[in-house]
Amino acid sequence: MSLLAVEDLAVARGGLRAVEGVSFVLEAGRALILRGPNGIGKTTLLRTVAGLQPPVAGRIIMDDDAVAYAAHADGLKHALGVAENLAFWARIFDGGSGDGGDGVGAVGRALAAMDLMALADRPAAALSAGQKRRLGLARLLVTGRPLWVLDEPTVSLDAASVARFGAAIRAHLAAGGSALMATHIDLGLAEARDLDLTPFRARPGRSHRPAGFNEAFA
Amino acid sequence: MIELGKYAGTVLAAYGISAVLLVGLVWHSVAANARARRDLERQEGDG
Amino acid sequence: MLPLLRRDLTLATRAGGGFGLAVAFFLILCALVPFGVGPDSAALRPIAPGILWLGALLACLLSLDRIFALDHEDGSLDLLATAPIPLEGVVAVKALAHWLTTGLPLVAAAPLFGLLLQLPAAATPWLLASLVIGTPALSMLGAFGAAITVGLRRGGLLLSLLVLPLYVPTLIFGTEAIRRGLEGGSPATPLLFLGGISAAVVALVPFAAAAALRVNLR
Amino acid sequence: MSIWEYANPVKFMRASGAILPWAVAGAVACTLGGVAWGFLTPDDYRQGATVKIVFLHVPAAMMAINIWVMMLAASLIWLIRRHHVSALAARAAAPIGAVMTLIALATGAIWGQPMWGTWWEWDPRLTSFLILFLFYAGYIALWSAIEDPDSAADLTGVLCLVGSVFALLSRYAVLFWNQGLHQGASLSVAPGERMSAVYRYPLYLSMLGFLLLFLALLLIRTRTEIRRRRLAALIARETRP
Repeated sequence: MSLLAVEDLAVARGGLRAVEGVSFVLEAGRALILRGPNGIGKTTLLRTVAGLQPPVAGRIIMDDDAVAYAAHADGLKHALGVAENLAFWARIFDGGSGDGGDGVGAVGRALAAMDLMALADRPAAALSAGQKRRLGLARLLVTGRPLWVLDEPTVSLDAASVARFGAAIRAHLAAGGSALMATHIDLGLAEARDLDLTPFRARPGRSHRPAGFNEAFA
Repeated sequence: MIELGKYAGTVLAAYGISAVLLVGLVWHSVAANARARRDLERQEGDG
Repeated sequence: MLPLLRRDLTLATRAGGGFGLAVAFFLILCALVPFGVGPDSAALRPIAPGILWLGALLACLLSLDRIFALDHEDGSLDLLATAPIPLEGVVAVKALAHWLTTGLPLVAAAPLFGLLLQLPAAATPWLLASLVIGTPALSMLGAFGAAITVGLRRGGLLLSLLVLPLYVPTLIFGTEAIRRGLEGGSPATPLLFLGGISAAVVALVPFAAAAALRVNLR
Repeated sequence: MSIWEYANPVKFMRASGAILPWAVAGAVACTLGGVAWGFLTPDDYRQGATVKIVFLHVPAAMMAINIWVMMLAASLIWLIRRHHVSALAARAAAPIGAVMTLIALATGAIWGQPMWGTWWEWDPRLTSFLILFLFYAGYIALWSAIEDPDSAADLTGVLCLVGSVFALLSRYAVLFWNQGLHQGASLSVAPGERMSAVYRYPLYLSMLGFLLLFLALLLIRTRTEIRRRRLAALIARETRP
């Protein structure tokens, strides 16, 4: 069963197509790691799959409400505590799986998985950068969404945390989820496949549907 | 010369202000257009 | 959507949330007016309804940019956009939270500050009625302005320039209701218009604001 | 020519280039002719020489409203059909509309000084034009505040839509608020007459002149916007990674 199928996708940044003609299928239990030089359009592609911006061309086939997105900003509120932050997202995403929708069980499991139990009552403002990152990634666990879309998830994590995050992804894949990510670090995932975006770099002036002003007028 | 009577100041002020505003608008439009054309030609000349 | 409302109310009332600033600003404004126009009761009385409405309107304006800017900065807005809540719902809830934390306290404070401005006692019910009916429109239109300017670095001043002209009908009908109530006329007509504007704004503006948010997210 | 492969801007540049001289000639002839003719009309029996202001005030006020309507139409075309030139035309029209509103406000205030005895009267029509000017100001400010042209076009389009509703709403609210003392369109040389032909024809010519003036300026300014966009697009392509 495929969780995500992308057909002939073109995405644009700043009114210019970044990559085009991208096609892939992501099966349940598999991960796909996007590779390519800076600025090729990995972030843009991930945001497009997450539904934050429309594709210029092509199709993205997946279920509604399948994506949990995590990027550079963790969406944390400094005035709230660690557990409070997580409980909020758990309630927004309707509590993960099988705990009556109040999200407490899922929050506890997510805190344990990212080794944040000892910090549960701290305000998020008191966390270090790496701890904030871990809290941001713990949010993925409480969404209950099968498809994780991750943009550089390991930024500011130390080696132990990277290993812990790798374990969390492996558990997610083993449970039938999948992950699409852009990362420079090797997470040691046997289930992962690489996709180099370099061959898909958009060539200027080939499309008949301009992606924006910068294409329509150049 | 046309006789404007006691309203001469009023009428001339209205015409004067309108003329200033319109001339300003036309001048701005034409100048901006000339500048845009020059910049574009320089860029296309380089490329 | 309830968790989002609860979180926004919590954030507004915790330290650094700025709760009460709007009322304090309202008080200062009402206290400054007599210094500007003189201490004469006969001069203050006729302008009191207008000053109170203007004060409430400006106090409301102060906190508008916080509606989306904070969530945009920390990435929450991206995550909310991928959550199972429609973006229109997010806009409506955030405008409601703004009204509960800013509009409602202003309404409650207005009769008290009316005493400072020699507002006749007979006008107080009309002041309360017009503010209660009118301020939801102020919050929702403010959310629209905030959605349009959310990505801009110096959006505050522009936000005022965009939103204040939209406030004209609300202000006119709001003060007109008090004026007619005082003069023994029928304040029902302006109050009906005010209610109509608020209802239409609350029903329709979330769509425009959500469209603006989607543009700013991509 | 290879770079101008998208038809719309190219076609627009070609067509507007052909129309522009005629529009400019017509605008100059009709505006100067209409306004000069209006200046030479006889005095109104009630308003005296101030009637001459009408030949500026009425066409400017008419254009102030019509230009906003044109911007609304252009914004809708952009939002629905994604026609890039349309968005740029809306942007190009806004400053013209703002200046027309200013002329209507200034001539209205100057005309009101001897009539009402004050420079500014919170008359519903003057007030409505002041509010319209604020909408123009907000629209122009929003265009220049957003760097990304695609976002700017979308956001100003949404603002134009919402602003149109509220401009109309404000018009009725202002009428409700103050019934006003604005001069109706009843100019005449002798009492009792409807607007006399002496005033009607120069007024028509002047209106036509303002319309053509708007058209000419709109073409020039839209061409400016297209050139700027094209320059930005060329630079964006050079600097792309």
